Amino acid sequence: MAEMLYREALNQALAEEMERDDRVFLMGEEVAEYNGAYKVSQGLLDRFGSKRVIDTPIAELGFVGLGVGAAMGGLIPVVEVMTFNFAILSLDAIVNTAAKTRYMSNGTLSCPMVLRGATGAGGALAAQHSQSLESQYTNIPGLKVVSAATPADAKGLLKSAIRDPDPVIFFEHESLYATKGDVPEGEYVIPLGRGDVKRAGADVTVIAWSRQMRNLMDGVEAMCERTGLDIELIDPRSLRPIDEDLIFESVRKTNRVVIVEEAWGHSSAGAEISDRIQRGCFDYLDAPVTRVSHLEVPMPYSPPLEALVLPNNDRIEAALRSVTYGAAKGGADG
Amino acid sequence: MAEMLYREALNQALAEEMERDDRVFLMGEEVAEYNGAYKVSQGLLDRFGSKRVIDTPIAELGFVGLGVGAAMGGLIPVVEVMTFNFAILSLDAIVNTAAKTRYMSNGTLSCPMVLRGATGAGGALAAQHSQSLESQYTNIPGLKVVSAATPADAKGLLKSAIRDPDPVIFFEHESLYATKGDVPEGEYVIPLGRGDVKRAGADVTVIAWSRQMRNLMDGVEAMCERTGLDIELIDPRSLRPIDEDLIFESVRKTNRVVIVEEAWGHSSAGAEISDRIQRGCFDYLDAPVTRVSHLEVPMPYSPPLEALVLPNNDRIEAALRSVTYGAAKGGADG
Amino acid sequence: MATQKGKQEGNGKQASASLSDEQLLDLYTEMVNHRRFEESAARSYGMGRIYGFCHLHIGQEAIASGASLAMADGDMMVSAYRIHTMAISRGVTHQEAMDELFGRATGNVGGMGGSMHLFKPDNGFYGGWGLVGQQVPTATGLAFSNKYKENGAVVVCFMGDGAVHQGAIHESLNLASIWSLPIVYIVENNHYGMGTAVDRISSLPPIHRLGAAYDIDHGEFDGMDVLKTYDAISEAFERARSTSRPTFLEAHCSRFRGHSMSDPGKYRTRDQLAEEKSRDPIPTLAQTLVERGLLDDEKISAIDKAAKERMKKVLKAAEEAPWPDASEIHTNVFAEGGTNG
Amino acid sequence: MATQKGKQEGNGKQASASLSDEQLLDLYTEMVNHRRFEESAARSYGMGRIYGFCHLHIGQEAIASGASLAMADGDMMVSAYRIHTMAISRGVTHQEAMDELFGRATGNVGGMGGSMHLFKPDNGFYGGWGLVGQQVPTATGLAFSNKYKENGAVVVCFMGDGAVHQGAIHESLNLASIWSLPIVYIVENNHYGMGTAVDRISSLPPIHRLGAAYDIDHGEFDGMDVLKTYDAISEAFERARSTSRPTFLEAHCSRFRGHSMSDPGKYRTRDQLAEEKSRDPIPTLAQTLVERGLLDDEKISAIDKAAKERMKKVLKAAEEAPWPDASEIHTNVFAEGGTNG
Ligand SMILES: Cc1ncc(C[n+]2csc(CCOP(=O)(O)OP(=O)(O)O)c2C)c(N)n1
Ligand SMILES: Cc1ncc(C[n+]2csc(CCOP(=O)(O)OP(=O)(O)O)c2C)c(N)n1
Ligand SMILES: [Mg+2]
Ligand SMILES: [Mg+2]
Repeated sequence: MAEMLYREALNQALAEEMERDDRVFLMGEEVAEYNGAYKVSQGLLDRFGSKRVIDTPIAELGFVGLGVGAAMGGLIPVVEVMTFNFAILSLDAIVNTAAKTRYMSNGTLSCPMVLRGATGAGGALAAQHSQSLESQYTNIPGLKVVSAATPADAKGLLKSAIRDPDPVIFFEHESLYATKGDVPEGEYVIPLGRGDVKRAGADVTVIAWSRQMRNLMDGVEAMCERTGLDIELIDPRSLRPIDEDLIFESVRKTNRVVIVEEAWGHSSAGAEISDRIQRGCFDYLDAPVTRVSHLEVPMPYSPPLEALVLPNNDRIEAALRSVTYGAAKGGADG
Repeated sequence: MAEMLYREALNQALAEEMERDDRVFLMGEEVAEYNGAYKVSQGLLDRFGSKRVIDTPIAELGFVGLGVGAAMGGLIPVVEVMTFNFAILSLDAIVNTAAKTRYMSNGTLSCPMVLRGATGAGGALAAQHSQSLESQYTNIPGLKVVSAATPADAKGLLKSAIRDPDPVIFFEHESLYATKGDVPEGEYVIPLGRGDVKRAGADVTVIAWSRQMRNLMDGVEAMCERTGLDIELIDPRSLRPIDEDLIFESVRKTNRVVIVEEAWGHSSAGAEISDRIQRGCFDYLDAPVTRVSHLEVPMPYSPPLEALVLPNNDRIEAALRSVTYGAAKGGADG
Repeated sequence: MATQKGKQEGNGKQASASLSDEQLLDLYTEMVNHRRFEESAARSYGMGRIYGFCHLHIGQEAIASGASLAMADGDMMVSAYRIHTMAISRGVTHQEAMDELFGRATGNVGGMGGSMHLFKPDNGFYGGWGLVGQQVPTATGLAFSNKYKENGAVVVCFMGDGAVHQGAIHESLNLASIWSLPIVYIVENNHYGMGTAVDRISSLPPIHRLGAAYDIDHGEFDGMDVLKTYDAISEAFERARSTSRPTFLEAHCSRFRGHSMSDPGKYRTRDQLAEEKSRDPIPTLAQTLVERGLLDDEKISAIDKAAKERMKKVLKAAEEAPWPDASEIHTNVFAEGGTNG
Repeated sequence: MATQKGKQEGNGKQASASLSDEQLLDLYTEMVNHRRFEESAARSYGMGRIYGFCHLHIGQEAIASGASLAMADGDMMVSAYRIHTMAISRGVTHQEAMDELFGRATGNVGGMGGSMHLFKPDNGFYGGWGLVGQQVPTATGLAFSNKYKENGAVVVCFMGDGAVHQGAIHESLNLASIWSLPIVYIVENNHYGMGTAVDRISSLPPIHRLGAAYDIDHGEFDGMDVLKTYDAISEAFERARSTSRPTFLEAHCSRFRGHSMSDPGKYRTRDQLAEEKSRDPIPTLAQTLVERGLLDDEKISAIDKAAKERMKKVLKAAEEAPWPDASEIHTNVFAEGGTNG
């Protein structure tokens, strides 16, 4: 174990996998000479050279599509999009090409690639740079979708993603790069599709991922204190496939669920999880599945407004009070 | 009332709105000289001339983006994408630009446009041409999303969409263009966000839209017969905003719901509706909300496989049996 | 070719000059087979045996055959959806292709792809893609992988005159140029994208000049003449192999049928179509081979007859071929199987 | 301009020759104000009063001022995210701009947009867009609307040297050319997209030549000289107005600061930066005006002092300005209000 930043854990995963397999290369805007817009690729150009760490033009459809083709050609591209707000330009290559390659070719072609980059709100970046667009990918069969909340998860999941024989969409969070945590050294691989109990608790299940999970982890003891509830924190880590078993097990124990999601909630991964729980745990639910998401507006720039638009403790605790029918302490609606 | 095809109803709506307002124009691939790939724009070039009915190059990001700018400039573009499989190339213009224009500009700009075209499976069109990608739009605040099942709805909703002051995404179905129905003449406008009871029933609510609703309407009496259930058919018609009131009212009456969706179910509009019902009607549900969707695979070409991948009567009736705990007749699992 | 990064004017060598008699006859036979295959597909489509979209290459067969002949082992071909002939030139059998169009388990890709999505990577055929322009970044990535692996392979990537205006092409040409990728882009300029004449939607003509903007060698050739096609493409392959530079070529050609089976083709007059058909690549090659004494009327009809008979058998077998098993629905979504929802 | 559809070589007329003394002095004053505004923003960012991304136009002020001066009533300007000076040239007050950067209710767009998203359509400023290249189809559509309405208005659309490789540009140039749209595209070639030197990722240089591929008049100018900037843009506006043809121009320029406030700028040497700064557009214009007897050292420092004082007041007022009310969150998602979930 070593304590390191989330971005360093990602860097370590990249370096180890590039060391391990010559077919792995990294491509994206500013990944090489600039060492990455968020410094995830720090030092990789020096270490692996310009053949394997490649700066691209600003042309997301072109270079992501090129990555898709390179994967079909037998390489293992890790394609960095500076943020997923920009990856929307490349969706044709991912949704219409990568996700369907193995199927349409009846297994004669494959597309082992990772598309990775920053998601979410980085702090006063306004409407176009603060989006969590995960559901553009979770809706699509043929893709795996991963989202890491901690440095350890970042490392273990990215290594799995790179080794996966199919396209994996890997969401990092713009506001997590500088967060810290213990990370196992060397070979540390977390299977895709496996969730994690980030805190065991008896009263209510809170499901979250990425930055929202991190915020919860950091504040959960105080939140338990304030609400008088013993909260169980479940991080699915993969949004597709979802670790239903882990989620259902928790809900069958606590009988109450709040899903906290940084994305807009409409037709989102959170909606999917809610739908599955109400069906999978119908007889166990003492209250409806309740959700806290990005308010249904584009992100305003002004910081005090942003704080209200994102999920926050006030809204999460109101949801906790609602699923416990007021058994939780505190709050005007409690 | 006149009986006409779905494509004719759309054509009538376009013609009437172009007649009514000079700012309305139609743009897209093959819409002018070819009269539309699906003949929706039949005769419009002759009638309104090449200034207002415009063939574009195959450049979805360019011409949809041009439409967005034209809307900001005071026009009312109706932009046809031949199918929404191709509109994925233009999502930056819609999600990152059109949906955020009014908000980011604090109301000084607006984007009154309609993006319309074919969705869904047209019959053995394989993985890249059979998708229902509605959730790419329903996830986004700032957009309204509409889907018409019948010629009358097609007319009434398209007229509203064109008159709406904000961007509206209008889904037609590739397999509905040649379907028939009665359509009110002249001024017939269906407010966006208002659903419709396509058949009143007492036992179970089936929610569907677009071609899946049409299939249900055509087969519902037989299905009631086969299952012994009095089915209520609810068509939300708008997927964003969703007519929660109408849906909740029906569910509170029947206490059982099946959602039938042609799209993949993962993180879809159907998941959203399910999530809302389990919360909005928690105490009324006698069975979990059950869903029938596109199997979670890309669409195979071969017709017998396609028939299994799409929602079909077998799968819908199994769902009906499941929500009625076997009270419905028929079926091995009944 | 005289100057790098200029117009490809022909390099003096004509690759076709060294084709053997046997190769020339094979080429002719292949093109006749292509034609008969496409005609059989058209009839079967009319009879409801082929489904969905079906785009024929009738009139453009020389491009498939000429390009394929220019390829060496390991080279790769990528195209859009008008691909039956290309797949067949790359070794997909007529039977596998027809079975695929019929949606059968014995088809090239087990009935999963259909007319637009044929694949045979073992023989260098990489599809088979339905969104206009989408194959171009993909093909550019294949070229990248070859350069990375230093395997000397060259990619040939086709696109239509309608596809050229997609942003993906601009992005790809720039990438191929800055990274010197061994790829030959070929625009099949058949003058129409569906019903739209290229000059109504393009500011580019001549299309191949777009290459100049990206410092890419470019040129044009008569895609109705298989030998000229072979010469032009061979020259570009040679450039890719020796200098790793891309080439952007424009093939002038005609499709004799509608865009797809549902296109009545009203945008062309009868006369115009007749004029186009007068440059049919098959009689054009026949004429040359007759002049060289390799063909005569008798041989021509024998080849044709054999092709027709072959297709008859192919159709019969296709009709009798089994449908895919329902279990196939859930295979090949992921490597490990399962749909992994 | 001599030939249509060729290189814009200057049309002989120099629009700047007919600028009045007052206009010239105003231009100078505006540019000085731009510089002081940007410097104030930089300091405030350092003090944590401005949030998120903040891209300064320091070094490139001549382009904002020269372009704005070329515009007539009804004309429109569209750019990306490096836009403070452009918005201000188009009539957003320093106070409104700074308040917006501070995220205040009194800001140009009520604190909803911030540094990257300023708008003032009443004065022809149409933003303010954050995705590289995205503004180009939008601007092309604005030009379309003007042509449709036959209002004679011209659009000027800026993009960076990094943006040129986006597919959206290719698609837009083709559309503008085939439909003859009255628009002037200007590439602000400051040689870098973030930390990437343009020649590392572009096969195009000279960038403006891309226009030729689309049959669009094209040309280049010294964007560090506001009079040359005004001349070149005026000529292109004139073409748009008289012939409705687009123009594609390249402005050679430099940004003296990092890409955004978080960029340490290690990709440039000190010497290189010093060389770039020697062509600072503000002293360059001062020199000309001194030679014409319109400015002297005293006036120069008076203008500068006034600018500094103005910015001091602006900053003070911005700090005291109110935050937006929470209720604003739910306005302007839709016209009718409400978030319409
Ligand atoms: C992105 C996208 N837009 C639109 C279509 C519909 N479409 C299919 S083929 C075609 C015309 C293409 O013309 P061209 O590139 O000239 O190729 P050709 O058919 O002539 O071989 C169109 C518009 C599509 N498949 N993909
Ligand atoms: C589509 C997209 N990709 C990437 C980015 C991140 N990004 C913001 S500015 C920039 C550099 C743009 O350079 P250039 O176009 O030269 O403009 P300049 O900053 O020099 O004015 C990049 C890569 C973005 N905002 N949008
Ligand atoms: Mg064509
Ligand atoms: Mg730049």
